[in-house]
Amino acid sequence: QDAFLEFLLRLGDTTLILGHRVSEWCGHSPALEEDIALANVALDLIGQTQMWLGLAAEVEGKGRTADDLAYLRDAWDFRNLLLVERPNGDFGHTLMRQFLFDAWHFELLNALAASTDARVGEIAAKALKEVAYHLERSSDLVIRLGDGTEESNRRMREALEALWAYTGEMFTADEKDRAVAEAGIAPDPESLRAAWEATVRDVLEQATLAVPASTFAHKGGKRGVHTEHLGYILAEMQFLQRAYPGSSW
Amino acid sequence: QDAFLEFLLRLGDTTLILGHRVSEWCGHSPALEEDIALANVALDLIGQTQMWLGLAAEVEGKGRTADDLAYLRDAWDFRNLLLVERPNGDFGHTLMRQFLFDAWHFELLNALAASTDARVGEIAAKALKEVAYHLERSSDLVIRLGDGTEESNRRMREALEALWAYTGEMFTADEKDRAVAEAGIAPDPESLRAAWEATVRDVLEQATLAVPASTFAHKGGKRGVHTEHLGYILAEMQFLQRAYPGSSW
Amino acid sequence: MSPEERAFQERIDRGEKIEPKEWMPEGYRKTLIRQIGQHAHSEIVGQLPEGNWITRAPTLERKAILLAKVQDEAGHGLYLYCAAETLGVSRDELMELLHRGKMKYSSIFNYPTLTWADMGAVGWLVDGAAIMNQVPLQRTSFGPYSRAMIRICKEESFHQRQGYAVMMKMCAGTPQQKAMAQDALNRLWYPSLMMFGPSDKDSVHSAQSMAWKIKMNTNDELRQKFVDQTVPQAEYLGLTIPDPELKWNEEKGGYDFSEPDWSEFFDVIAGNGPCNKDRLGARVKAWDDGAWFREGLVAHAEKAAARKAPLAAE
Amino acid sequence: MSPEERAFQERIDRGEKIEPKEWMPEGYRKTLIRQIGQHAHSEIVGQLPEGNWITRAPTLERKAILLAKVQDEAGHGLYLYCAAETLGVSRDELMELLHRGKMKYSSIFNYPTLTWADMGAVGWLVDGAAIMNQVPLQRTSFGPYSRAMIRICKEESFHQRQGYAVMMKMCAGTPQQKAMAQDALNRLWYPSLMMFGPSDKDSVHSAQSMAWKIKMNTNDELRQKFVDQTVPQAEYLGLTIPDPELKWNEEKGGYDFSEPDWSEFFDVIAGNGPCNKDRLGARVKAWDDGAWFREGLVAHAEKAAARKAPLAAE
Repeated sequence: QDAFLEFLLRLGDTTLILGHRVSEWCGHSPALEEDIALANVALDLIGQTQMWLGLAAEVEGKGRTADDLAYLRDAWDFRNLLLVERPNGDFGHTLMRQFLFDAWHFELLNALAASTDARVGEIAAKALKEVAYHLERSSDLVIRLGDGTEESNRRMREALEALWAYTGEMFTADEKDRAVAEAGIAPDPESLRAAWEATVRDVLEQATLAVPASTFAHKGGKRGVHTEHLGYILAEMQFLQRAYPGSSW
Repeated sequence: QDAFLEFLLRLGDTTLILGHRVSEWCGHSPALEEDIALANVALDLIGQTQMWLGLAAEVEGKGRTADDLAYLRDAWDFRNLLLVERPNGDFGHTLMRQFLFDAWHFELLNALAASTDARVGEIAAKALKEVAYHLERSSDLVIRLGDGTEESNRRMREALEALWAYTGEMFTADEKDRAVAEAGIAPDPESLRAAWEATVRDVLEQATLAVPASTFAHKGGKRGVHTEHLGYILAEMQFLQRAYPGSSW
Repeated sequence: MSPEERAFQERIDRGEKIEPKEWMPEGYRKTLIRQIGQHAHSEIVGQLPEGNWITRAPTLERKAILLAKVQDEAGHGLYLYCAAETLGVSRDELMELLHRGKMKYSSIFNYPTLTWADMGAVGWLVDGAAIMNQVPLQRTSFGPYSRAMIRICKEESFHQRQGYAVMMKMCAGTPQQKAMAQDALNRLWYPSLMMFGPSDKDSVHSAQSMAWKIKMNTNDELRQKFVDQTVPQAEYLGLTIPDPELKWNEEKGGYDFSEPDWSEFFDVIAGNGPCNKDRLGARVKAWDDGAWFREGLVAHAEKAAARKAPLAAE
Repeated sequence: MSPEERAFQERIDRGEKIEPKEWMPEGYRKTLIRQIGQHAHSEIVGQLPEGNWITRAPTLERKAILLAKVQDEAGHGLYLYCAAETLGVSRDELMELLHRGKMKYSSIFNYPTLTWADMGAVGWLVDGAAIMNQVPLQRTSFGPYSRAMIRICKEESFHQRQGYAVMMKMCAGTPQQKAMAQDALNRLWYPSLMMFGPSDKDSVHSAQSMAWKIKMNTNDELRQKFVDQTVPQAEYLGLTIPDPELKWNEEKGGYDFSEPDWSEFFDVIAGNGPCNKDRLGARVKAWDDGAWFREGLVAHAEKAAARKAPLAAE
């Protein structure tokens, strides 16, 4: 129960924060097609957040809503991966973060579609269609920019190097992960690594980018120990709910 | 009474928001001496804010404190000049904003030191000493950078051009300004213009920068119509007070 | 009028659509490029004032709706640039004209969005005024433009309803929320009236554009229609239009109302609106910062083409 | 040992201060440059974790106190760079070594400040540990360093009291505030213990540095002293030190406690702390972005000098 709630928060907070980051690009991206595509990705992620946090609120059973969870918890209560709270950086950095995430997100949802919990399976199946497209798109752009100009290659390489240490957290399990895995609700995080690595290797190779050798992994997001960036995200995101408590919007 | 409160909010909000902007540089400025000097300016401005908003709270007489005024009002209640909420930009932009402000602030405090309200006079006299130093420092740097390299000259010129339209608001009076002026509490804003212009002309000339010809002035801050930037400042500044209402820090 | 021009005008008068490859007067082409281009620019600059509240939307649902709306605006921009391209001007050329200040976008987007209520008021008033302008343009004489307008109008009226729904929520909410709604109306009322442009009496191009069916109604007609439609909506919300002169005129069957301050309008057009520099600056920055991205994609496409045709390349 | 070296060591043994222009062994100079430089770098990088909360300080008074503290840190950096400069290395050279990753700063600053309680815990624990290191250094053999330490220690102990005052306020506050305080202690306890460095058993340079009175106590001595001082302070706050092994040892007259995870320490030193890249990146960016500023000032100074001496310049 407790582990199930934790699992749902980890997922819902992750899609929420990544959706926030992606939405920061609205109207500021390098091409009109990208404005449209990014808004679409953000929209999908926010939609998934509504489902995951909605289920979390239901599982918690304290009468809270998805909005309460999104807007009325402070940073230390958030359970998102550190990767998704990293600043956007340049557009290549944003794309690389998206690709590294999508490749994992796709495998995760694929496994979740077979969850022993029917609600989880349903949400996952719905999200999987969206995320398959996200992955297709981010893979394609990583390849084209990696194998583009010298500058675009350099930017993608720098992004990869900067973000690599934030990918390990996706695959590290704690006792809560193991509990939901044992219950058949979710896969063991470690079990997703091989498929993720295969996707990443394949795409990076086409992008003429070397897979970084380092295996060091930043951790903490899943237990509420974040980077300094999350506090600023939440201050902005939660302002109206905090400043006008109890209002209906 | 009402006009007096408004006057105090305009002043206190202005020092608060400029103090906030200046403090954003802490640890990020181009030289250690500047880190120290900027922290010092921000500190002075926050100290002045405590006095102005403290007096405002007293004059309002509703049991609110300076902190309540700073942390629990939304953007449309804020009365600061638009100039001080402009983003920092590069360091030259920040310095130019400071100089244009200091030159006005100095004249204002000078006049306020002779206010018919003793409390205002006292605060002004105390702040004047600090601001005389701020003005000395910002004038000096504007001169040195204007008359420095081609690049430093260009940056200072661009900053001047970008900020110029935000200076007019310092000198435009509404009925509330006129009411406190008639009561001898504060000078008529327009009366400060000549001395300000003299300072600005003198410094810009030494800085080999041309005084912009445009007389267009952005307005609105003094009646609560701000730029889009203020909302973000407040979301960040007020987070703790909003998220943990009623706590004592 | 030359025989060609006469035949052209007769086609328009019969209500035929002009298609890109058909003959058209240079003036028709130029006027259309300017008008469609400005409209396209308005859509993409128009992402910014609403984009300003996406990260601060007060609920997940509102955030999703706002994201979808801003996405639609970018999509409208795309349709319109495509329509303009059929007239022989590329999107990049048009963007460059925008960035160099040689082409305009709707001056309404030079006003800031200062509270969440602006997300309601923009949908209600700004999209409302836009629709008022655009609905007749579905019948415009240039085929691609007309077809773009048909798609756009459908989505815009959806946006307007969403905006009005936000206003309803705010007006039925706490006193603070209602005050926020009133404040948004106060700030956006006159800028919305300005969206129809100055009185036709002062407009030189109008007659020709109307003959060409590029412009379908006079500015004053549309403005009147907008006021007549909007006043009862405001009443339903319990909000007060910020115009003491506003009153029903039985005789003309419409409201009398105050003209906006046209000196402000010309100030904003001249670059002195509250946000002109921030808006254009944001677009130019997006474009400049993204140059490497666009160049990277082009370079990749060239490499891929060369790999596909290795013999032809030698 | 050469006669010079012997005389030098005797002066130190007698408690004399070595001044910059006096003879000193190269090793002494190098060790001091490294130590003072690292300390200076720690002060300026140390602005960042606390600077992170200035714009979010919960009251005007707390904001002012925090600003003053961060300002003091920059000031300490200045004293220390000046002390290092007396040894023949410029501030710019030292900064460049920092920026290229050739010199370190205290690894504690690679941990993030995540809640307001960290502003208390940093003052209490981090400044507390720093003072523990620095107080004996007031008696160090190198004159300028000793004098800088005397000034710095005075201000640091003030900072520590302010940090503890924040913790008291939090612990006397709402349950959420107290939880925040406990969370800060949980995160910062072991990193603070690491500030004294690994056990002296593993340190090669220690013996020579102690003979030269550049290092006055062993790392383990200072760490023990810090624990013994801090545990009762935590008890007074009603907080729990996150160490189940912690207990009073009557025999040694101090606490037994768990060692920090030294593999984490070496990870952080190697660049893999939570914030290494952000911290160093922020400093490098500040420096690079400010190049035009520093160059502008130099250019102006040269012009001014040329104007003052027009004849000499010809």
